[in-house]
Amino acid sequence: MTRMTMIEAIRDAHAVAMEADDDVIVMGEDVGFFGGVFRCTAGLQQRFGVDRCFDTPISELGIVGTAVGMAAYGLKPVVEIQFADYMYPGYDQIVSEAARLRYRSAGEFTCPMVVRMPTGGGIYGAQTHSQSPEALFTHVAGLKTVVPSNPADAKGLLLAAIAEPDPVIFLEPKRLYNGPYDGHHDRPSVPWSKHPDGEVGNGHCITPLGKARVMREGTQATLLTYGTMVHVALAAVEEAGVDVEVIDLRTLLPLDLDAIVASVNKTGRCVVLHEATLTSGFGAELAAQVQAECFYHLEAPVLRVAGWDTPYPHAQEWDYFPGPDRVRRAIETVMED
Amino acid sequence: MTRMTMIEAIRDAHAVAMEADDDVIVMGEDVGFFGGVFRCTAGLQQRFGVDRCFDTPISELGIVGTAVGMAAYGLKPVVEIQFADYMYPGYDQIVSEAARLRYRSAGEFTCPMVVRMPTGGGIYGAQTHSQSPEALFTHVAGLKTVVPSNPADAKGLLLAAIAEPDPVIFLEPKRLYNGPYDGHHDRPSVPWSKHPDGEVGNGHCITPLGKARVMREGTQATLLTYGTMVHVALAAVEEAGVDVEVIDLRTLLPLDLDAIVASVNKTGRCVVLHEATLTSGFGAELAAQVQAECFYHLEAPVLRVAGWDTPYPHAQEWDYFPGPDRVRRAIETVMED
Amino acid sequence: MPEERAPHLNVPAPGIRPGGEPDFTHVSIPAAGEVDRPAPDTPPEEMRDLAFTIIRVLNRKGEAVGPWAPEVAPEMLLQGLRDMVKLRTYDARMMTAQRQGKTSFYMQHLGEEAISCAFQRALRKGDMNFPTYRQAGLLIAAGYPLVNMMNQVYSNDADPVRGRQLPVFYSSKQHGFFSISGNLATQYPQAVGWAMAAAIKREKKLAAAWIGDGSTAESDFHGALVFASTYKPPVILNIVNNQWAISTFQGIARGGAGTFAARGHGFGIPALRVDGNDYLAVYAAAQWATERARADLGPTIIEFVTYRTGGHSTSDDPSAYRPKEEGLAWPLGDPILRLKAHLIALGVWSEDRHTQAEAEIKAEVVAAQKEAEAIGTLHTGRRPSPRDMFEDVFAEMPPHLVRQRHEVGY
Amino acid sequence: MPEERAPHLNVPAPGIRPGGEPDFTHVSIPAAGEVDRPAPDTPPEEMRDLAFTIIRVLNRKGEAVGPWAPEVAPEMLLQGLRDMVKLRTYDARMMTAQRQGKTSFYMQHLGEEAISCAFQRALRKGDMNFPTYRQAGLLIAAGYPLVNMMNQVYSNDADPVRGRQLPVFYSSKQHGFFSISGNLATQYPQAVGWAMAAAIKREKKLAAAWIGDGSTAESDFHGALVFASTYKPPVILNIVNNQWAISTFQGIARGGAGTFAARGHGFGIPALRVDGNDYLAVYAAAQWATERARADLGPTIIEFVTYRTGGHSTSDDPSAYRPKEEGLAWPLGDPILRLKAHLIALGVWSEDRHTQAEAEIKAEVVAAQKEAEAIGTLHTGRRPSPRDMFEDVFAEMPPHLVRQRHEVGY
Ligand SMILES: Cc1ncc(C[n+]2csc(CCOP(=O)(O)OP(=O)(O)O)c2C)c(N)n1
Ligand SMILES: Cc1ncc(C[n+]2csc(CCOP(=O)(O)OP(=O)(O)O)c2C)c(N)n1
Ligand SMILES: [Mg+2]
Ligand SMILES: [Mg+2]
Repeated sequence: MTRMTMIEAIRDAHAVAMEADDDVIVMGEDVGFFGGVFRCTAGLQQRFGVDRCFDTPISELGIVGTAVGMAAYGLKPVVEIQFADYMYPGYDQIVSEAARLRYRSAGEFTCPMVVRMPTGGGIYGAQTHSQSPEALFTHVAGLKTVVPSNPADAKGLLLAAIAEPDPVIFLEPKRLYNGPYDGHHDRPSVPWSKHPDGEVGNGHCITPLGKARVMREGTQATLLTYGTMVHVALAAVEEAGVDVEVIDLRTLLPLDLDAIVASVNKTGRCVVLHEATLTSGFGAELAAQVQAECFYHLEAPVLRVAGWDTPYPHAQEWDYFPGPDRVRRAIETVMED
Repeated sequence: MTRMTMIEAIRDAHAVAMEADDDVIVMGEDVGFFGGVFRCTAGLQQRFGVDRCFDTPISELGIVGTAVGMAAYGLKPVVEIQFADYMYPGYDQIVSEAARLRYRSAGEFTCPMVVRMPTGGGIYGAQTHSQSPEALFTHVAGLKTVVPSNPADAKGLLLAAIAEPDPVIFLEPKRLYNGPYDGHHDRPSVPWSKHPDGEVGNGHCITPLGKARVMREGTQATLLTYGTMVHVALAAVEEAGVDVEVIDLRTLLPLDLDAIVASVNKTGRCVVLHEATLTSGFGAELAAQVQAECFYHLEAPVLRVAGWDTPYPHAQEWDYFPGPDRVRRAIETVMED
Repeated sequence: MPEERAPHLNVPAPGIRPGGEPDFTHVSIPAAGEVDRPAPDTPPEEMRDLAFTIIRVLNRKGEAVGPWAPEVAPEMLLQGLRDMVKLRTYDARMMTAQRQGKTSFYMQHLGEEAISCAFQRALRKGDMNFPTYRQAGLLIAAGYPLVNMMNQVYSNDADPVRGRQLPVFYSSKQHGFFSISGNLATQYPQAVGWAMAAAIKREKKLAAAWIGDGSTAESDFHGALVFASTYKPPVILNIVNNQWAISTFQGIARGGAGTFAARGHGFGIPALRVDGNDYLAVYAAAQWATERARADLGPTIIEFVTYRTGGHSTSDDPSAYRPKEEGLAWPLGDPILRLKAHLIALGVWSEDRHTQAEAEIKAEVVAAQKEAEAIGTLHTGRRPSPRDMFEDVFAEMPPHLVRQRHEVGY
Repeated sequence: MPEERAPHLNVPAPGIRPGGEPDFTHVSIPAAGEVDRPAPDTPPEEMRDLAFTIIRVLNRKGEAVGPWAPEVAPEMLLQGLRDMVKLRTYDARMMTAQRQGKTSFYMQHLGEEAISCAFQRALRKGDMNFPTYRQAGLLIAAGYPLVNMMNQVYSNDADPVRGRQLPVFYSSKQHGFFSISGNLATQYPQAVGWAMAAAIKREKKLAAAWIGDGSTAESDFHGALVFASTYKPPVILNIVNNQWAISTFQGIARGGAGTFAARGHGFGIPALRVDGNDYLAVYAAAQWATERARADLGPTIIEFVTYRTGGHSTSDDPSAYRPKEEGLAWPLGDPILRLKAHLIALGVWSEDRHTQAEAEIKAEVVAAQKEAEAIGTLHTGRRPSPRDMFEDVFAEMPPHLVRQRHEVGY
């Protein structure tokens, strides 16, 4: 075990996978010599050669489109989109091609690839460096969607994603790259070296896809979340003084419905939390499933806390970001109902 | 009033708008001389000139991207994407540009445009001529999303959309172009000329955005739907012999929440129905809102009937399409709970 | 300084519309044999002319002339003729089958048979095509069984893609034919990626990408050219310019450019422009490009100039937007007639043998059709199960899909 | 036939990395005055050479030479010099302000000032730029108040875009400056669309699109060129080739192409390649292109050759990927020094007057900064309200947003 930042953990996962399998290749904007604007691929080109980790032209379409061809050939491309906000030019190749190739060829051609992208806000990145587009992926049949919330999972889930025979969208909450973040922007930031989940296993340690993790057991309500919001949720729960069970979903699709249902049936109340805009966000799917599966156990409506239905602003970062105050209020509301 | 197909009604709406306002222009693939693969723009080039209705290169990016520039200039582009399944190359320009221009320039530049596209299945179009991507638009702040279910609304809503000062996504259920369709694929098809909603007002008759329509009053349950599924729902309700209130949402965003809440509070049960894949479909948003707003009136969980979470297949068209049988079963289930 | 005037919108239009007299005098066509054949390793900037002319081999007398005339055994050409006749016969049967309601949709190749049939002959096992819906000749020339194609068109229980795809969206890895997408142009960067993979693995394989004239306007065309130009993998970027994109003539996509082939010049990629109705010219160009790819010289663009004689698909009636007789006026002639004339001129073929071959091929197609129909068609016989609908979304079916499948009762 | 060999992946790389000796000997630079200036209505195919050279006006002695030397009053050039100094001074202040935590982010123009400052001078009221984040000189040359720019950078309560955008993402319709997008290249087709609108309305306005070398790889670049080539609206498609795209050298986007300008040739669009560090050359090229647009001759591409002397943004440290001294080795020199030398050579300027002007401009910038900071910075003073966050999503706030706004308490 080694203490790592999430960046180091992601780098390590790449290195482990590339070491184990020559077919794993890495490409994206600035990922080669420089090692990525967040440095998640630093050192890979130097270690594995320019054939296996290289810079691409600024074309998300080209990155995903050529990766589909590489994957069909038999390679395992792990590609980086510099920010999730810039994935749209590659969205057609993800949705219409990567996600459907196995289906439309009845398994003859497949697309084992990982599309990594930093997501989420909290870094004053404004509308084009803060988005959380997970719901645009979970709506698409044929994609798996993963969001780690700490270095250990970032490594474990990325290794699991690389091992998948199908395309995986890997969303990295950039606010967590260097440390956990509980949403208290006025307090000093904490590095991963001071957090237990900064402890990352050596070598090939996998966190399986499709398994949620109970971050805090609780009896009075269930809080479903993922990514940066896991840490916000934990802080808010302490502040609310309510015994809330906090679940880190880790994989949004396939969803660990069993874990969700077990918890909500136990607590009878549920809050869903994410950074993405509220309407048609992944929280809608969670709320819809929870009310359907746990209807007779629910003592209050499922409550959603999410980004407002506006673009992500710059100056109003902390008014937009669903921080611990909003989460605490939601917990209080769901307990009142 | 004139009896029209939905195609004729859409054509008429274009003509009325173009007649009234020189700034309305129409472009898209094959929309010019030929009048569109579904003939929705037939005759417009001949009538209004090649400057105001013209063919474009096959580039959905170019269509939407240049339309954003035209709209910012002061025109009102009404553009056609040949099939909703092909909107992805233009998605970035819709999401990152059209939807955000007013916001990011604080109202200095705006984007009054309409993006029309045929959606939905039921025509053996397989995975690339059958998609219903509405949830990919409702998740995006800054877009309005409209789905008519009959010729009268197609004209009225399209005129309303053209009058909007902001971008509107206008989804046309292609299965309804020539007649209503209740999902009984083994029965003869009915033309609009035999249906009261084929009666379309002359001239500038608007159906306002954001207002749902109660298609059938009922007391025992509420069925929320839109597009082709409105007709399937009506048929299924008759077959179920349950007194279900059927609501045609018409506009998904902004949503007529008042109409929804009033109905569900009255009936205490709710089924949500759409063609799009289930997970993260617009039905999730509807279910999430209904359970939140009507929790204490609900006697059963909100039930979703939707396309399966697979690509839309060809041979299995009727196994995929959420037809009257599935809807009837859902009504029965929601009544049992 | 030129005089100021208000701008106007230039909307290119074909000269002739229904009712008008077809006219192709603006298409300048060099005589067969006229164009030089540079060595495949000539620097791109020294052979720019090849993008502005038309490489042709078969002249009016049916002779194969000039430096591009390939050295081929007559047997290969006879096989090529059979391939083309087979494709045309197959198309005709399937067009009828669609009208008879045996399937939902079909797309034919009428007039364009030479391109895919001849191109395939320059490929080797292990090479991969990334085709559009109008290159079924690649499969036929690769020996893919007709009955499989029909099963796909009928979406019956023996359809290799389990009824999931629109008719003509074939897939056969073994025959070097990548699964067809309904989204235009997406296969173009994929082909480049596939070739990049071959380069990364240093394996002697090449990819051939296919796109229509209209579809070159799509973003994927650019993405493909950018990546091909940068990484120089073994890929051949084919453009089939059949003059039409549904109802839209090629001038809308081409705009002010001289030719589609010339789009390659901005990327430093060599580009040929070739008579697509000339089996020998297609083959020769394909060979030249494969030689480049196999010598690690990087990508090549080929624009095949042809004419879409039929409707875009069974959903299309071209008489609404172009003169009915335009196809007859098309100056590059019919690919089957031209190769046939050549073979007769060579003395290895005759009208009689052709008639006989046509009958044999028809019998073969009819037999395959019977076999396919005995299995089923879109609405009759044995059809894929609803169960198949849930398979292959993922390698392993996740719980939510299992639940949905159970809901259908499977 | 070239010999067969296994393909390899060609990954272009800059010759020199940190620690190496900067070397630009591979950049071939013609002498100032050497390139012909064809009449703007010359057919594109007769002036292809202009995409493979560099149009330069100012020679080493500070003289304006050759056919591209524009006829301009010294007053205009003096103003140009002031614009550039102002931009550089402003940049320096804002870089410091960012380091002081007064804002989150900044992007400077160091070395590229001539391009946007000179280009704007060829435009008229009513013309519209569709800029990237590195053309603030367009605003300065158009007389946009510095304090507005600072308010935007500080996201304070007087920010014209209400704190919603990242610093430097200005917007001013009145000054012909389209709202900047964080998504690269999207403004390119929008500029074409804007020009198409002018053509449809037959109004004498033109659009100028801006893009970086790296961003030409994006899909939008292609979409823009396709539509520009087809409809020929009055648009100028500028490419700022500053050699770098964050850490990626221009060879990755350019691949095998000779130049970025040459990408226009495949579309039949005339293309110039211009010394971007030469105020007079930039102005002359801009004028030539505007003459074309204003005479309804359609689009023009201009590649400005320059060098990004600073980091990509305040988040970037270029010493990690290129030699620190590369900027000094850049052979086209510094745009301010070059124009200054010219004005001194003309006898209308002197070192003393320059020093004095610098001081005046600095005072002006400092005064504006004081004014802006008196209003507020990102974390202090008067800032946009959370209420503003909900405005302008739509013209009228729909019910769900009103509800959300109420939830925040506004
Ligand atoms: C992304 C996308 N946009 C639009 C379509 C609809 N469409 C199908 S074929 C076609 C015309 C293609 O023309 P061309 O590329 O010239 O090929 P051809 O049919 O002539 O072989 C169009 C517009 C599509 N399939 N995909
Ligand atoms: C669609 C998109 N992809 C990626 C980025 C991230 N990004 C911002 S600037 C930049 C480099 C742009 O380089 P270039 O076009 O040469 O412009 P320059 O910064 O040199 O002026 C990148 C990759 C982005 N903003 N948008
Ligand atoms: Mg075509
Ligand atoms: Mg650059």
